[in-house]
Amino acid sequence: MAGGQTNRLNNGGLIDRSAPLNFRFDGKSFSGFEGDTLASALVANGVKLVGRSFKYHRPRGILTAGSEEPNALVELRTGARREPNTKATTAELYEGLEAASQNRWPSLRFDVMSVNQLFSPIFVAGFYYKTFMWPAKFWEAIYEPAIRRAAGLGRAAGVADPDHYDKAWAHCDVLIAGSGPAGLAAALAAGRSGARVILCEEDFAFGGRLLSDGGTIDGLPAAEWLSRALAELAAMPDVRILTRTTLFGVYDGGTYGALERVNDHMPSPPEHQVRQRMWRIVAKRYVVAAGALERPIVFAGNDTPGVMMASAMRTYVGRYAAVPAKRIALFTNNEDGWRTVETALGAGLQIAAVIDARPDVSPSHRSLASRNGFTVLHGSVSGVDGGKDGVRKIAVSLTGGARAEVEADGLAVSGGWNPAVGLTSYHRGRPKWRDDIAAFVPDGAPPGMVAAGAANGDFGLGACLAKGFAAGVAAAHGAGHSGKAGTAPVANDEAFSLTPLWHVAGKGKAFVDYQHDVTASDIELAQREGFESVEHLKRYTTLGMATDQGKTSNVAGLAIMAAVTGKSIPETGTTIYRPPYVPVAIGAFAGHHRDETFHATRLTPSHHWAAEQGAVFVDTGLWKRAQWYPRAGEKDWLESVTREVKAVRSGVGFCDVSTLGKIDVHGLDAGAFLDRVYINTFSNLAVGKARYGLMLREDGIVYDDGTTSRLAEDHYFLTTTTAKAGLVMQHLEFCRQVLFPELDVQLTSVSDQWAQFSIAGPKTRDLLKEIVDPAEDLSNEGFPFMGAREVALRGGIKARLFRISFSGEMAFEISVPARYGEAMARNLMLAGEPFGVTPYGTEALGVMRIEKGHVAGPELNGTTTAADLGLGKMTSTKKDFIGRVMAGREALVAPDRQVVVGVKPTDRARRLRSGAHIIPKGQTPGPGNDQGYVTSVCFSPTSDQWIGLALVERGRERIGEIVHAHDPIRAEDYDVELCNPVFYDPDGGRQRG
Amino acid sequence: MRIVCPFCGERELGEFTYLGDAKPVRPAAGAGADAVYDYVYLRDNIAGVMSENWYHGGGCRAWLKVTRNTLTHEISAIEPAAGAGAAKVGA
Amino acid sequence: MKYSIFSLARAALSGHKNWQRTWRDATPKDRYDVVIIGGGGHGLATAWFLASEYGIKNVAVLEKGWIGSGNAGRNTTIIRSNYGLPGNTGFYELSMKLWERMEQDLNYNAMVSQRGVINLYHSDAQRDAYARRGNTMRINGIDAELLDLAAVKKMMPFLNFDNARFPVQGGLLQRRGGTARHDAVVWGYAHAASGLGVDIIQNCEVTGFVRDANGKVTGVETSRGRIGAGKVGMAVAGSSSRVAEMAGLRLPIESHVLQAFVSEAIKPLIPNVMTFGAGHFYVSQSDKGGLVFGGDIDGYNSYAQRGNLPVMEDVCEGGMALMPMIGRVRLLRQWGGIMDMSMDGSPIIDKTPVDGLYLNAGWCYGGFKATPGSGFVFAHLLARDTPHEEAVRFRLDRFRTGAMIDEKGQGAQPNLH
Amino acid sequence: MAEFSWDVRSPLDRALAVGRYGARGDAGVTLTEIRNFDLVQVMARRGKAAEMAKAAKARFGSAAPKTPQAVQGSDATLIWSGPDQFFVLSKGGKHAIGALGQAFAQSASLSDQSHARVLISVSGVKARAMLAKLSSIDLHSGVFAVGAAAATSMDHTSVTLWRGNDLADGLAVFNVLVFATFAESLWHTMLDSAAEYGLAIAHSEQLA
Repeated sequence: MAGGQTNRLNNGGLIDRSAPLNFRFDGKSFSGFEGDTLASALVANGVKLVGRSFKYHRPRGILTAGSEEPNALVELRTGARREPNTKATTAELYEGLEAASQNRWPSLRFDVMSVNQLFSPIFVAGFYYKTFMWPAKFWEAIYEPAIRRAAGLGRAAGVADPDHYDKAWAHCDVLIAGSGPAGLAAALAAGRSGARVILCEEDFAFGGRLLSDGGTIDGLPAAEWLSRALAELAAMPDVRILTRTTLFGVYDGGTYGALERVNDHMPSPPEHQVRQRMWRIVAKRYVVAAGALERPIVFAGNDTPGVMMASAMRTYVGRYAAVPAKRIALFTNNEDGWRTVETALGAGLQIAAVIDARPDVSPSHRSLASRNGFTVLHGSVSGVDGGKDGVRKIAVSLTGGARAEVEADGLAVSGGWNPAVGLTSYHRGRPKWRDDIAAFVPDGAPPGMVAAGAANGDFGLGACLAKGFAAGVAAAHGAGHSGKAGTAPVANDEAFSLTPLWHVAGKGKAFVDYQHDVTASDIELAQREGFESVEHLKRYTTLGMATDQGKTSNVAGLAIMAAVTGKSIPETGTTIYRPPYVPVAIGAFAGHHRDETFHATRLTPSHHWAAEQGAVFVDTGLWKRAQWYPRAGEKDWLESVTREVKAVRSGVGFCDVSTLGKIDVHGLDAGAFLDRVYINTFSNLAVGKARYGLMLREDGIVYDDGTTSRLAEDHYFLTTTTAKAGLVMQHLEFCRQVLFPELDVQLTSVSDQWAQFSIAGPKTRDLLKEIVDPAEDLSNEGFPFMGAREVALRGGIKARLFRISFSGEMAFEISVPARYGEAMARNLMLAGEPFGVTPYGTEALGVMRIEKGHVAGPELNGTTTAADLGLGKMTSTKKDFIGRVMAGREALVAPDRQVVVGVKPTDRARRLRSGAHIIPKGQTPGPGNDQGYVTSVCFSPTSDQWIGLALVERGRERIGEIVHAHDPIRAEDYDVELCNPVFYDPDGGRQRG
Repeated sequence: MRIVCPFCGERELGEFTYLGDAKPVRPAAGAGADAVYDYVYLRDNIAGVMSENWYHGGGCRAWLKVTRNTLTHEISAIEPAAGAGAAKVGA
Repeated sequence: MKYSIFSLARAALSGHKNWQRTWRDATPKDRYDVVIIGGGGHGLATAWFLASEYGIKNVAVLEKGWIGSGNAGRNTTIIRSNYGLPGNTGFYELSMKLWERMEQDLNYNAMVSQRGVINLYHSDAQRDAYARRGNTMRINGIDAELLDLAAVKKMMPFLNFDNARFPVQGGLLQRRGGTARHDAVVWGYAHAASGLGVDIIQNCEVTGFVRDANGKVTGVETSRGRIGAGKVGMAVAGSSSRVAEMAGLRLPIESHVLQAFVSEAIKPLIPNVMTFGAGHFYVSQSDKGGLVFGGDIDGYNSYAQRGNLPVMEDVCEGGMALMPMIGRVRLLRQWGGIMDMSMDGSPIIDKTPVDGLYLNAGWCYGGFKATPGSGFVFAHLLARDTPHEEAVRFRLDRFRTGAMIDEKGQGAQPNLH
Repeated sequence: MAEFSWDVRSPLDRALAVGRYGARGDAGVTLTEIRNFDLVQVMARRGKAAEMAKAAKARFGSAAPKTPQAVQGSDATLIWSGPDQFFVLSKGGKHAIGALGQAFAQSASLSDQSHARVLISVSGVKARAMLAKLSSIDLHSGVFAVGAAAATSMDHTSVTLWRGNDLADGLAVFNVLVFATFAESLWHTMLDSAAEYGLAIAHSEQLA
């Protein structure tokens, strides 16, 4: 045996003995080799106890050699990279690997929680539904915390994952899952036919069971054939073969999810590389060659460390040259289990006995037994004597009733094979039962998908190759490729005979679901209590809900249920198969969409200029907008914002409003089109003029507002709110293409084409005169309120100028092509310098719109009507428009609706807050007198107090009434006066002047 | 799901936005409140093949009428909205 | 059989051989006073309240599969009453109060865990909207707290506070909110209702309605024969339109898929129920240790109980944006439930235009948390023929009158609610 | 009176750092921003698609693409952007919006997009591997041939994508027009996606 590795064979296996790797398990140092998994290295070091079970904290060893492993779960790595519940059977060994056992305290060998086993007579399936109910308060305080601490398995890192992930798309004609004989044959066939092929292999090496079981293909040893096949595939330019990649899900339209573990075999990913990559593969055809999983037999003590699946034992010995036990017993109900005996003997290991549940054993096996001096017992294993250090003795019930004992340190178990039907069943296809192999095989797979080889119930090597090859040819053909595929690889089929055996009755706990500690008697109890449906069984006992997703337990569980209900297994049926096929890290599904790159960021044309000015930015949808521009010495945001407002109201300021949605509406019918989408009329708007418009949803509720200008007879320029820009475009396209296709209208988003600035304040015109070509007439006559036209700017560029005002001041909005946006901001500063120009942000913009009583997002909340907003008078009665009819419904025109009104605290020093509710003065707040709420607030420098807008029942009839602002969530209560929502310049003289 | 845009070819679901059943037709002006109520609120909510409005907003911005089975998500036909291109519609 | 630690201990002595069925396996009788279609949480709760509150015990619950096989068994188990509009507020609080006494009512531990529900906010506007909602709750006698950033940090130090695209600013907390074990709710109501004489009939699919000459519903045709009924109540969210169609009704409802996810079991990590305010993600941790999470609906009409990959990605992106510590936690299972998405995002509990047929539908995402309340008010409607005072706004004709209950303000667009 | 200078600034002006990025060794991906171009969206008036096509042919010497293609005209590239609509991409003002108005006066509506988009050209041996992280469409040489175009999305952001002429060494060139206000964000995503392959970054005034 190799140095230090007590259970490593000196020869054989696919490990690289020249590349030793050091690792630690539970703090103890071990060594293994390149090519090992953590499990195979532990086996090679003679480690039998690797974990504790979920409920009873029973000692557990390694059961399998693949992703179906229920027992050998570890916390892999440390610190921020700690990965709980990692299967030792799939974790590749690397230098310095650190792993720890989990769900035990203080140590794996001495786990205090194993006292749970003493209570196991009470801790049966569903016991918690029958108790912990008294007294009621104890649940959250005592019972639940205790249960939660005891439950769960490993510990998550608890700090941010330091690694990166990405996601990618791939496209192919034929996708193949699995690189065993069937998958490789399919890939060869499809590739030779000329199809684009992607083959995904979960393991880090290609070959599937060939790696463990060998065989002869086309007269060559399996390993030789394998390397030739891989070389041929690698030479095909349109064939991509991926290791460490698991197909986990099947989605509509021939889309498949796969996870590539790019760097999980490294201590940490190299610089610029990801840990894992999620592939979304679009394939015309899909061949599932994912093989089959050997299934356990349920008997007392079947969870003792040292009890292992027969095929897994073969894998450890054959592929890894690691010896799980030196004196092995085999318990089988089928021919395939005997191959483990052959492998073990070939490696020089001792066979203690074979317990075969079938009535007959072939003469060749009998002679093998006599040649090698072990007995063949007809019967079943009825108990295992052993513990955390492994198996010692095996009790056997012989056919006919006698009992026997076998001394062994390992027990290989084979209950037959279950094809991996998950991938073919995610679209609710139900697998069908085949009596000859006593297993479910795929049925009702989604279009374009076929299973081949062991995944389809064909277990022989020859059949796998032939069926895989045929599936590859057919898949390529189905995808339109019919090049010469040549002939299928040839091999013999091994004999396969099986007598179904699910459960050996006997004393002691017999586990069906190892990880969740579901026993055969739990299933019987569930049946007794009426949980007979397999879905009830699953939910009541938690059978199949552990991290192995029931791969080793589901079929046995329902077979036992079938036996107790007297139904057949197919009548009992399977539960619904659900993706992912193996658990997938949440980080991989997110890819790079996390932290700051969770969503895209949109930047305004003047963003970097604003950043240079020290602007504070606010997230508005995807946008970053300048919120205010703090100056040295200002103590808080309010001081900055107040300064900005005052500067605008007394002089001039500007604000980047490019985030507004901007749409070119072209066409001979553009006016008629806008008449149908707005409540007011646009067809009669003069060229060179702008108009405020309001659009409704078809249900009569206000959708969006904005200013639309007519730039030419057949060209309108429409603006939307920032929030609704994309949605309004979609809505208008719907109107254009679906509702009113007869109209000649073209729509183009020009949101990104124009940098748009609002310039406001009494000195706006002075500033504009500096920057606009002197030939342009900006006088009230030459450019009246709501005028809109193109002007020339000094220095040679053209701009669009709109005389519109959100602030209530004399104001213009000016648009220049976006790449001039930054220059525009600088030039506005330059032009405005003599007038003390002040850039302002969205906060000041908001203050001024509230002072002016303009409604915005908080009032356009998706439940308000035009009349609620005080805009009912805009509604045209002379035309049809979207939302007209539904807006007239009784509840939407009821006199007691909540409508927009102004509010201000009676105590001028008091701060007003949004979200405070309005209650009639002197009444106790309750559901019956909750009359509305404050929607928008600001400190108004103009009013020198906090003011706001509110939606209040019959608000417009109650101007002057003192009501109560009730804000219990912030422990505030105060009187406010309902007032005209236009706090500033109600006649509008300033904006028109 | 993949949707074959009649203009762009097969595209990923993420490029499309769903609106709903394409069967209800917007009533003409003057059709009355009952007809509009029916149009806005009542749905057959078919378990099976239905025709639906989808928007290829992440692509060519065409509205499409997609015939899809709500039990299997299988798409059997796709056609552009009447006004998606520039072709003359109606009289 | 009364369930308790003592009965468990006694049963253990006899090897648990003496437990009886949790609910009786009933065969259908010819006629019942009330037939409820749908053996989910709502239907079973309705039966239990009919029997226990209104003394109507000649009741059958018909289930086409196994009880709890619809949305009752496919949700994220959250209970809360943090709604903001009249109609919803009072109703969901009624339901919350019934959750709080459920185990004592039913003698079944549904693991109602009031560990707190927090909705995070990421902007001033969102804070204001939550303040408004929180105040509505308080005015209605419901607990609500508005937390600032410091309070959120203290409660959930593991969120991404350092480099988030949309930084957390605070949250709206309802401490009485939490989770319950969804399957146990179904089994508990079945157990208790069956104990009062209600017949629970599984594998019994309704295939049509029996109508008399006046059009009144007098029974149902089923896969197990005709069953007469004084009144028929529908509680089949996800299939409401299909069942209503048998009575010639069209509903303001669409069916949509909502996915949910659970991770591998891990030791306690997340203490409460959390909702991300800047993406589609909400999460809690089950008593077994799995992170149970979800997000937005898939967005198109569907009766296929499976979800798509883009939404799965979207949800995980939300999770990683909010708390990148879950990056290495593995997603174990994904499933999809069929939601009755109504046209304003709120439920419908009302008589239908068809005499004798009563409707309980349109639950959108609210179905699980509504279970006891829904049963209570639907039982009231069936027993008294008038709506319960906390359900008067859930009328079917509100879409005609314009009295919608639209919490999200999205209008007649079910996939946006 | 102040002197105003109207210097144009690409939205990538700050983010684009000419030189190398990511893994060392030969750069697997080359990203080049093409600056200062004229881009006009041409959309047929209802019932005027044939007239528009005729006008395009007269103006550019080649028919406007009716399917997702990019067509090289005499001194402009015509890129399909949707049913009965296309972009005119050119340099130097000859086919800027002002110059095109007359040609399409009776047949199409024009909308200037010159400043609404940023043009990024992607090439290199790993160009497809990098784009596979951003784009859900199949860019295999046999499927997305030279001249193929797509109105599509990259990383949830709308783009117009087309394959230009191959480089002298036979490598493909993919051109991406992205909305200007999204450009910096998508640029960073491109850098992240290509970092493992090594990047060469440049900008140019020349249309490929």
